[in-house]
Formats: sequence, C-alpha cells, structure tokens
Amino acid sequence: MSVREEFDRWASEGRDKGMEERHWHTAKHALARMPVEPGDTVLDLGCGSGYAGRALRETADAGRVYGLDAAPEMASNARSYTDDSQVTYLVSDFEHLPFADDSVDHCFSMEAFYYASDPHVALSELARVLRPGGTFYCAVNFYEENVHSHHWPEMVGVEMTRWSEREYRQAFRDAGLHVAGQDRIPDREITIPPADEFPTENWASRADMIERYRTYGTLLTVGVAP
Amino acid sequence: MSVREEFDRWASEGRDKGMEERHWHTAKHALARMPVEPGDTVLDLGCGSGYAGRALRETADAGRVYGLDAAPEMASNARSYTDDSQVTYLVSDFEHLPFADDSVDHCFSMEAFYYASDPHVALSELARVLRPGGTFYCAVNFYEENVHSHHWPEMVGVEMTRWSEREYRQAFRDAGLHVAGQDRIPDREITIPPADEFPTENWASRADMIERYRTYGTLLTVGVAP
Amino acid sequence: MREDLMDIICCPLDKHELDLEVIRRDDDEIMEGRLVCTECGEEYPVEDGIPNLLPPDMREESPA
Amino acid sequence: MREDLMDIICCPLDKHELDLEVIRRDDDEIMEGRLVCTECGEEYPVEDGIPNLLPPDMREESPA
Ligand SMILES: Nc1ncnc2c1ncn2[C@@H]1O[C@H](CSCC[C@H](N)C(=O)O)[C@@H](O)[C@H]1O
Ligand SMILES: Nc1ncnc2c1ncn2[C@@H]1O[C@H](CSCC[C@H](N)C(=O)O)[C@@H](O)[C@H]1O
Repeated sequence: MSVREEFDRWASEGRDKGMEERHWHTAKHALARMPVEPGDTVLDLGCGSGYAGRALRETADAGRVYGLDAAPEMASNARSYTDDSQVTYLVSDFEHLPFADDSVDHCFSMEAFYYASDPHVALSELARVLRPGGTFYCAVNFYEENVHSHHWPEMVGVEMTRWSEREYRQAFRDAGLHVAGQDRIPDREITIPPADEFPTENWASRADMIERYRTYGTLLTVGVAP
Repeated sequence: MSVREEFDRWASEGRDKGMEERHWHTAKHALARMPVEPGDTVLDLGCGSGYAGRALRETADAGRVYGLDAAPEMASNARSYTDDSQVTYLVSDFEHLPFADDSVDHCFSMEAFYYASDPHVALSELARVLRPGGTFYCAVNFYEENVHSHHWPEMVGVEMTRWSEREYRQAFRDAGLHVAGQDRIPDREITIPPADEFPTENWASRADMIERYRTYGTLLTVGVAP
Repeated sequence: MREDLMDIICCPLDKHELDLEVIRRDDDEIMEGRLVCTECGEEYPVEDGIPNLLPPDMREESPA
Repeated sequence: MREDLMDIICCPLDKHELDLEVIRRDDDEIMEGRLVCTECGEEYPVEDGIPNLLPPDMREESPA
C-alpha cells in the first residue's frame, strides 16, 4: 500500500489523534526549542492531525502556519480541528514542495521524514524553501540506534528510511544545511506498566520498553539553512 | 574586585571543582547535543576547571580542545586535571580572542558568558573565529526570567549582564549568528530537601528552589555562524 | 484555503507561479477551485477548502 | 603549551601572527617562553606551560 493510502486509512479511522497524543510527549520539547519569533512563517512536514502548527501559533505567536501532508484525509482532519485563519493545511509531497525559494522561516517534522521515497531530495527541497538562518527540526522515533523500531516497516507495511544519527547529520550537510545539534529526547510520560505485567502485547520485557522510551526516545536533528 | 581576581581566588580555594559538579547536571545535556564530529576543534569559553573540553574529547572524539579563562589560577587548575596533549588551556579574554578567523568548529560556554564586560563584542569575536556552520552553545543560569538569580551580582561582587531569553536571541542575531534554538534545561539532579527543612540557608521555600532548578534550570541558546 | 496562500505557493513541479480560479467561496475561504501553473499549465484542485498540490501522478495513484 | 598551538593562535589585539620564543621546554611542551606579535610587537608570556594572551592592560590590572 502507498504511504498516502495507508495514512488516509489511519485518518479515516481517527488514528491521527492517537499519534498526536503519543508524539506530543517528546514533540513538545522539540517545539519549545525552536527559535520561532512572532509573525514567523512555519511549515509542518507530514503534519498528521496538525497539532504542531497550532501549538506554535499559541506558544510562539507564529504568523502563518502551513501543515502539509500527502494524505488528503489527514489534511482534512487537521483542518477540522481549528478555525484559526492563519493555519492552512495542504496536500502535498515532501519531494515536491509547493513553496517559493526562501519563503519559510522554520520547519518542523515529527515521525514523518523517513517516509520520503527519496529523503535526500526532500532535504534539498527543504534547503531551498528555508530562508537563510531558517531551521529544520526533524524528529523521528524510527532510526538505526533505536533497535526497538527496526520492525516497524514490516508492521506498518510501507517503506521507511532507517538512518543512524550520523547518517542524519551527514545527509543534512550533503543537502547544504548546517547541523546545529542532535540529541535524543526521552519520553518520560509514557506509562510503563509494573514488571509483573510483562510480556505485554507489544513488549517482551520492561527493560526493552524502558530502553525504547527513556534511552532512545525521539531523535532530534536540527539543521540550519546557511 | 575584577572578575579575574575573583575567579583566581575561587580557583585557589578549589571552588572550580564545586562549580564543575553543580554545572555538570545541565551542562552534560547541552554538550550531548553539540554536533561535534571526530577531529573537530572545540573552544570552551570561561572553562573554569576545564571539564567541558575533556568531556568532548572523550564522548565526541573532538580533535583539539581549547579551554580559555581570564583567571590564570583557573587555567592552571584545569591544566593539572589532564595529561591529554590535545587539550590546551590558555589565559585570555572573551572580547580579545587570540584565534584566527574561522579557526574553531564549535564553541561551548557554561555560566561564564554574562561576565563579559561587553557581551556584544564577545559575540562578534565568536562569530569571527567560528567557521561557517560552527555552533556556539551558550549556557547560563543567570538570566532575566530566572528571578532567583537576580541577586547574584551583588552576592558575587562582580558585574554581570542580565539578558532575557529574547535579548539573547536578538544579541546573537545582531552579531551575525543565526539562532538555531533556545530552551531551558532543567536540573533534575540537584538534591531538593524535604519541606520541613525549609527555609534553608539559601532558599526561603521549597517551591522557590524547585522553580529555580526544575523550571528555570539552565538557559541554552544555540547560535550558528552563517 | 485563503487567497493569501497565493503569496507563498508555487507549482510543485517547476516552481513557477500559480493562477487561482475560484469555483466556490465561503466567506474569505476558497472551498472549490483550481490552481493553474502559469508556466507548465498543470492544474491542481482545491477541494473542500484544501489545495491538493501533489504532482498529478501521485494524486491519481489510486481512486480517492 | 605545545608548539602546534601556533597554527591557531594570533595576537588578541590585532589578530596578526605570533612568533614563539622558547625559554624552557619539557618534552614536547613549552613551559616558559614568549609569544611576540609579528605586527605590533606586543609580547605575551608563557608561564608554567600556559600562554597568557590577555591584552597587556588586563594582565597587569593587579599584581599576580
Ligand atoms: N512523502 C510524503 N509527503 C507528505 N506527507 C507524507 C509523506 N510521507 C508520509 N507523509 C505523512 O506523514 C505523516 C506521518 S504520521 C505523523 C503525523 C504527525 N506529525 C504526528 O506527529 O502525529 C502521515 O500523515 C503521512 O501521510
Ligand atoms: N571576560 C572573560 N574572559 C575569559 N574568562 C572569563 C571572563 N569572565 C569570566 N571568565 C571566567 O569564566 C568562568 C566562570 S565560572 C564557570 C566555569 C565553568 N565553565 C563551569 O561551568 O564550571 C570563571 O572561571 C572566570 O574566570
């Protein structure tokens, strides 16, 4: 199934809200670090329910916010959650960004980037649309070091690019972005059941679950357009 | 008393090690985010005991590391803690950096920047010595939003610049650095005594102490040379 | 979508400007319409207020 | 300090290159010496292996 079809299905089943809730645990920390100034134009790549753009409007007084998703049902759900006329959702593809050069101040992306069919092309598109000094906050839970994520493509049934931390840095640089920082944001909010409830449906051991959320958490790579 | 004299006194009383221990709680998180690659040249501004440069040698395989401090006794203590020939400590001043243009890959500074007599000059010096894409990780506990730090200049007896988060971002930009991110790193490791031990010598209430460490923590501003 | 989106969007294929053809408006929102590339002539639909700027081959990859 | 420090340091005042005059060495460390600006002639001491590149007026701001 294509990524678009898969996520259209997720959206029509209302699973966009479940992702929002789970991802918020770490996404909010990434969002809080972004150097968004009042009035800035912000892009959310693979916006899902669109929560990130709405949050940056509220917390950082962002100006215009664009949430972009390849799945029309996702964009449609996202749109239904807000009346804010400064927030726009659109259907489009990471590798074919419909934005003018240097038109975006900052870009955020949570758990979406690795679905790009060619992530290198997606990065050059981003480097093109970001103005000099604009940042790309790229957050992913699926990456090489997080061994507990390796089976996801099989589980979800779509292809995903699994880069290591180093490969993320290198790919950003190859696309002409400076790498300003990288780290893992632990998920301290996920409920980890007591030991006697393991194995659970998803976790063989409590130690694995702790490692997944507290040690690997969310990998954040921050790029800056020169 | 001059900053230099004050910190020479601290160093000769061995207080550099106490600072290291306390600052490590949050400094290590800032250090872990730095995009230092093997072989990179790193500068530590106001290095005190010099722990940051030594840590980046160990964890990130930094190449040459320079710890810079205006207080000769600090540089001398720092030097005595390592035999690593790639780590150099030198006595010098933030506003008169003795480094060639574009010669430094990344710069770190913990609890030191606000002692600069003219922080704007210090920032332009930094922008000069950083190579394009080089980062400045500037960590401070003394800043406008952290109301619990406002009395420090009086307490320490030296002048300090108290900027707000916004003023940090603005000053970085005025010096020609891009701002890649900003946030507060909470100190989750400081021991906070039980309620019945308050007031303590330093804290009127437990709520104040919690606010100081967990809410305000350490302000990190990340700049990138264009 | 609102009309001021035109300030920032462009053709996803050749990055040229788009022209907006409005079919239905709802206050200051464009609910149905077409975005047409001034260079290559490619058309992108606006449906239920949401512009679909996928390249045409991705848009039609399966029936909606 | 080691001699390869010369690759990166410069005069803190005018940013010109420095010349190194060694007074005492200890293996590959320079323990005592002088760094002299090739442009302005200002001298910066190396003492106990540590170069002091403070501008002269800051260095002498109080007796050591
Ligand atoms: N190439 C591509 N172009 C645009 N959107 C894409 C894409 N590949 C995947 N996506 C979208 O990326 C989203 C990933 S799910 C994550 C959604 C949201 N950011 C959250 O944190 O909850 C899906 O909605 C999917 O449709
Ligand atoms: N203008 C200046 N130039 C160089 N060093 C300075 C300076 N102003 C203050 N310092 C140094 O900055 C240090 C601040 S104390 C912090 C030390 C260390 N970074 C730590 O985290 O523990 C002191 O050692 C002081 O001598």
